[in-house]
Amino acid sequence: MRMTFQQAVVAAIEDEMEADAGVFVMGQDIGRFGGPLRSNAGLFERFGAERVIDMPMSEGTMAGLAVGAALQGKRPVLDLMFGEFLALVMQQFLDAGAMHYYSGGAARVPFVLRVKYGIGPFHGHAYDHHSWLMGVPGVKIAAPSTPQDAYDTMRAAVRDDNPVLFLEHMALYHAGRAEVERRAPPLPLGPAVRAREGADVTVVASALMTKRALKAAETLDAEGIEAEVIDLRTIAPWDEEAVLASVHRTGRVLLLSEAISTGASINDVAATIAEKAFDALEAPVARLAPPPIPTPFARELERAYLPDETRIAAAARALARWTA
Amino acid sequence: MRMTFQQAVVAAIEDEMEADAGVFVMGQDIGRFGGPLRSNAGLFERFGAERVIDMPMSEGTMAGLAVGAALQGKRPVLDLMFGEFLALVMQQFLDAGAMHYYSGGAARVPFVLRVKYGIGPFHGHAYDHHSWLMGVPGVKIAAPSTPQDAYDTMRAAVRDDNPVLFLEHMALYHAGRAEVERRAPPLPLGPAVRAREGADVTVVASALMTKRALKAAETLDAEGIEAEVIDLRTIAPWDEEAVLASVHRTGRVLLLSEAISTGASINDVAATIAEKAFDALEAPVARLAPPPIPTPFARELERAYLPDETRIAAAARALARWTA
Amino acid sequence: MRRDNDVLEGMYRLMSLTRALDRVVGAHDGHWHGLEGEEAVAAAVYYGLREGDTVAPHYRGAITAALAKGADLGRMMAGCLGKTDAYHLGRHRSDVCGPPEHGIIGLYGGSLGPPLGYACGAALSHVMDGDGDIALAVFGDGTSSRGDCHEAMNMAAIKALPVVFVCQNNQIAISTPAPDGNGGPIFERARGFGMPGARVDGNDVLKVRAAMDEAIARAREGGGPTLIEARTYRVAGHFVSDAEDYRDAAEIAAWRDRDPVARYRAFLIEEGVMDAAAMDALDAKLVAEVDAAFTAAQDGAVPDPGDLMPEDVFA
Amino acid sequence: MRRDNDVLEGMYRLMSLTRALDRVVGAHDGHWHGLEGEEAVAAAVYYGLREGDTVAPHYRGAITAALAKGADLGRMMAGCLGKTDAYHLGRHRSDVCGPPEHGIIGLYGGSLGPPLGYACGAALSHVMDGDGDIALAVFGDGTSSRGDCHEAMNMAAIKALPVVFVCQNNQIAISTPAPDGNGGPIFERARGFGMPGARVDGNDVLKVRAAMDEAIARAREGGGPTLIEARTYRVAGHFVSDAEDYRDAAEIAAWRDRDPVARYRAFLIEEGVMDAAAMDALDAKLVAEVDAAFTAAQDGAVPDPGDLMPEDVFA
Ligand SMILES: Cc1ncc(C[n+]2csc(CCOP(=O)(O)OP(=O)(O)O)c2C)c(N)n1
Ligand SMILES: Cc1ncc(C[n+]2csc(CCOP(=O)(O)OP(=O)(O)O)c2C)c(N)n1
Ligand SMILES: [Mg+2]
Ligand SMILES: [Mg+2]
Repeated sequence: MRMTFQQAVVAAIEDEMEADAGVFVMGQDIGRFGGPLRSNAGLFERFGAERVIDMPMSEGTMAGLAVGAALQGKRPVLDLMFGEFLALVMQQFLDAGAMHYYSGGAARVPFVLRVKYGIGPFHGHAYDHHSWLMGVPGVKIAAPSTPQDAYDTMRAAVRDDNPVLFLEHMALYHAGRAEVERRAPPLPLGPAVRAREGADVTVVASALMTKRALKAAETLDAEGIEAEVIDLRTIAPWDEEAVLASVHRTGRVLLLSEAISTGASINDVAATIAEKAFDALEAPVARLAPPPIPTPFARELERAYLPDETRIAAAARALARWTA
Repeated sequence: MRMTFQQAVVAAIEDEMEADAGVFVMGQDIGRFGGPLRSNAGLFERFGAERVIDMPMSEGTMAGLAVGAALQGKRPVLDLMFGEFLALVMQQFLDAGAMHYYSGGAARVPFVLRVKYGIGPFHGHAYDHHSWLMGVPGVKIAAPSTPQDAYDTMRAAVRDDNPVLFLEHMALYHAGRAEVERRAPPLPLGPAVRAREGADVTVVASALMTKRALKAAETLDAEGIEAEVIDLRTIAPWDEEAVLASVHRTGRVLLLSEAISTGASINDVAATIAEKAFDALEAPVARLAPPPIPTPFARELERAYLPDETRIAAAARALARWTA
Repeated sequence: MRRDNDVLEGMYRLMSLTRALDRVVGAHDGHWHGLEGEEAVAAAVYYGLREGDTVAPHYRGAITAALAKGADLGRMMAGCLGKTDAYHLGRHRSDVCGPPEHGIIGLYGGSLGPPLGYACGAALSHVMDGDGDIALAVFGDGTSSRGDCHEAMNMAAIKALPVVFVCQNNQIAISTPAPDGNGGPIFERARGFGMPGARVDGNDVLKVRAAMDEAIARAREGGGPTLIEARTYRVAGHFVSDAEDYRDAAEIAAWRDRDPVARYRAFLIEEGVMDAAAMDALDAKLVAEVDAAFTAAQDGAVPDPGDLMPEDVFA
Repeated sequence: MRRDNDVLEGMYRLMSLTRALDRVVGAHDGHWHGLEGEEAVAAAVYYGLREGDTVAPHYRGAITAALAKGADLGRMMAGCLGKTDAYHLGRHRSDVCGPPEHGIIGLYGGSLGPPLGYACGAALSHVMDGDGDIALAVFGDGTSSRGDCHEAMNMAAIKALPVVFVCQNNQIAISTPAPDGNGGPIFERARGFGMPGARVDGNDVLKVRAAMDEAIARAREGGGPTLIEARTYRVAGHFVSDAEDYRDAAEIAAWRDRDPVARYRAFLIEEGVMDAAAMDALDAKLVAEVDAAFTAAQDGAVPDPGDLMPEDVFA
């Protein structure tokens, strides 16, 4: 069936709710309203108010409620609306991430936190703070880039026994349909995919950056530069093996980020490469990220802010041509 | 005058309060009680309840109150007690960091947030989340390592027109006295110092890690390995020039972190080195950090968790000897 | 309330201006959060503040607050469109964030709630300066479920800060009816924090004003904070492009009939303060002004990519 | 309350056990947060819960809660010392965090407040399962200033969750007197959230128990949450090594004279439920038990550095 990213996410949740009575969804305006950007469209009509629970504007307690229910064996999926509200639930995530380990394995917190984020047609709430959770042990971060991937990853996230931050990029959300197979998750959270093969330079990306990297790779292809695109899919824990293998193949690596570089999640990838694939490196480890400013409002500034195909291609090109 | 780290911090605040009537301090139990670990000892007696303001347990609003007062031209110094409570004030920090830029320069937020953190004699509240703020534009992070540095840095922080996170390591807090000169800040926030010179390997550190790195460097010295220790002092924005210059001198670099490595602030340093000093590197960029678990409780586990002199020396030694 | 024609006319002007903004900006921006039906609250709350007073307005009505505090209409319109003439230089949006140079503390992030704490800080600063100025913290019924809201009220009560808290209760938060967001009456919370609290008819500008006058006077005299719950109704959708399939049309129609502007017009005519013609003329003038400002803003310069200027991030 | 000697004796046992913990653990750990003077609250609140009930206890008294819910004394003592026998394997501390396998939701971070939300989630799960179990959320007067506290009460009220909120108001938070942390009476907040709220004498175990019985029954029957403020006094310091130069010695002495244990003993003797000798014997037995458990824990195995086991972080 052909679906948008948004429809694929909802379909995955629907299928998990169907499969497991312990799965329920919660959030502000997710009932009759269907969720911001239709993020829960149809679920209320299908499952009713008992499993599609509208919430007051109390983010910390919403997250806390999800954690408490998860501890009792439920599988809550919380739509936090926007990624910037992560700032309001950090303590709950810290606690949730620690519970399994601290309790000697007695506690499990199967809890999915959905957030919409990213610069896109919605023109607001673009902030991307997922990188903060890289410092929180016990938490997973998923960032799918296609409708099928969104479907598969959401099903894997709901089945995961750990707290999972699930990133839904607003520029991918309603950006066209693609074929989606409604299947049991083919992969758990973790593995990256080689979205494109290429021998000259590795580009590590996720979500919208994967899409843009693939477009940039086409441009480069025409110039005779073969870019390999690694789509992380899971940002924490990220697939070290796949990334290092690719760097060993190409010797050159460009990391893309939508968050400013100083605190970006890709910095762990960069540092790990500089540490573990040093021998294989033929060029500096390159990063492309927005400048260190708060997300700007004017469309012109937004465009200048985010890595786009042109700048990605330019950075990859420079890297491919780099000589000491 | 000889002072502990804790006394030096208080002395710096006292001197700034003396110099500027707009400086005031606030926090839980900082009045008659003197602050946890004596973090504000003597200030209440000296300046009274109007400038040493006890607060209820409302971290977000405490931080918000500081931001609001700073916007009006005051210079609040908020003792948040412990670094882990950063999780409760992230939104206020995001907002504060954005205000100057977003307002086109009209707003200034001269606000110092003090936090105690780190594994030490206090045996609790050790969590170190400062790395989250690396992703928040407009915020500075200071992490002094000696009493004199604590004094100088606090005075610079109070005079800074930006929100500053000021880290006070509990293992340094009451760990002996050193001579402290009560002087106007010799440096603004920003510059790193070369705490020890050495030609073979660079060790980048801050706070307790600087102290341990210096001890490890003595051990290595006896073995004929010269380690150069760069004490960052300011973690954001960190001193790129000083770090890259040192890496150019030694060709080898070890980065120390008390936060787990996946989301650590040093990752930006690592990535920048791999990007901008690639030519100079003679060995992989090495990191030493705790394993990715929540801070453990048992003393034995705490010791195993944190990089110590022995492990720092071992990592630096391996790096100095590394050949392709 | 002591009858003061300047105040009465000033409030009408602010109501009419608010309606003009809705009409002009709302026609161009699907994300505009309209104030239809709630104009009496905005007019009564933001009218007549001192220059030194600080306002952390509710996002819905934030432009009215800025204009009431003296912000420039043209630059506010430029800020809705991300133009360089804006106070924010196009970096941020003026519909939810007014200029600090006019004592407005806006939303610098997208999270509702924290500005209540900023208002407390401004109030503390006013106390320290002994300037008799106050802070206003305005928020919606939805926002009142945030912990920030409680912490700030409790804080203000403990420290006897000169803050007037106003809940602009339009009975809904996006699609969530107020009773699904608040377990009890919002104004009743004041008692738990030890401050005066009152509910007023938010569609009666005079009632809201009377409550404000009392609360502001108390705050200026060192009597501490007050909570005013102004009960009104969001006649428009959450934003312009809201499909609004979650609400009963009859309910909306009933409230549209209780239009606060029409009600206030009738009062002003009856009392002989202004006549219909004068008000119509004022309405038309304000629409023309807003329209002209908006059109000029549309023609204004846009930031260029070189304007990201990270060097401006630190003061 | 209907007189039930099992309950009366059970509560005495829990009070005595709590005092024994204070004596034994407090003698060894300068960071121990004692419960002297507040034993009646802990005993009345945590006694007699069902196995399926979930408890998010106040950190001060958390071991009493765990033991009341069936946790093993030896393993709890091992948890105070970071030994491998502990439920937490030495990774975390049992004085503030009981075992989830006994329905205890502890402090997994150092921040007070969030557990109130976890209790709401447990309560929602109980509703979904239709098991009639409830959740208990206990917190201090200081903690009641946190936004979490308000959000959780409001949430529970809106959703009619079976949560009993208990404020263990010992009139101080570290050095901050309750009136400096709370603008109004804490139990009054219930009204603003639309739930029943009551203040009881926290030094009278029977009064606290009566309030609990009513609240628990209401919760089990689907009647939603209740807020109980149990007013007591922290006779001890914030923790054992607290210098306590911020409090009036006379005030402490006055409250020490209102010792809830002595008061309850007098009641039990008068009513002929237990005699002094029986209670003394029980006291001695419990001290001996705790002492033995603590000594055994001291001799227990310590984790070795190889036990950091990052592979255990993910389930
Ligand atoms: C902390 C937070 N949660 C959620 C949102 C998303 N949001 C934007 S407006 C809104 C409704 C606000 O309701 P209310 O406070 O009643 O204001 P109204 O829109 O009715 O004027 C919500 C939930 C937000 N901006 N901030
Ligand atoms: C969010 C948060 N802020 C501050 C602290 C530090 N702290 C630990 S105990 C305590 C006092 C708590 O007071 P109360 O809730 O009344 O409990 P009591 O100690 O009186 O039992 C404080 C402030 C904390 N643990 N969490
Ligand atoms: Mg509303
Ligand atoms: Mg207390």
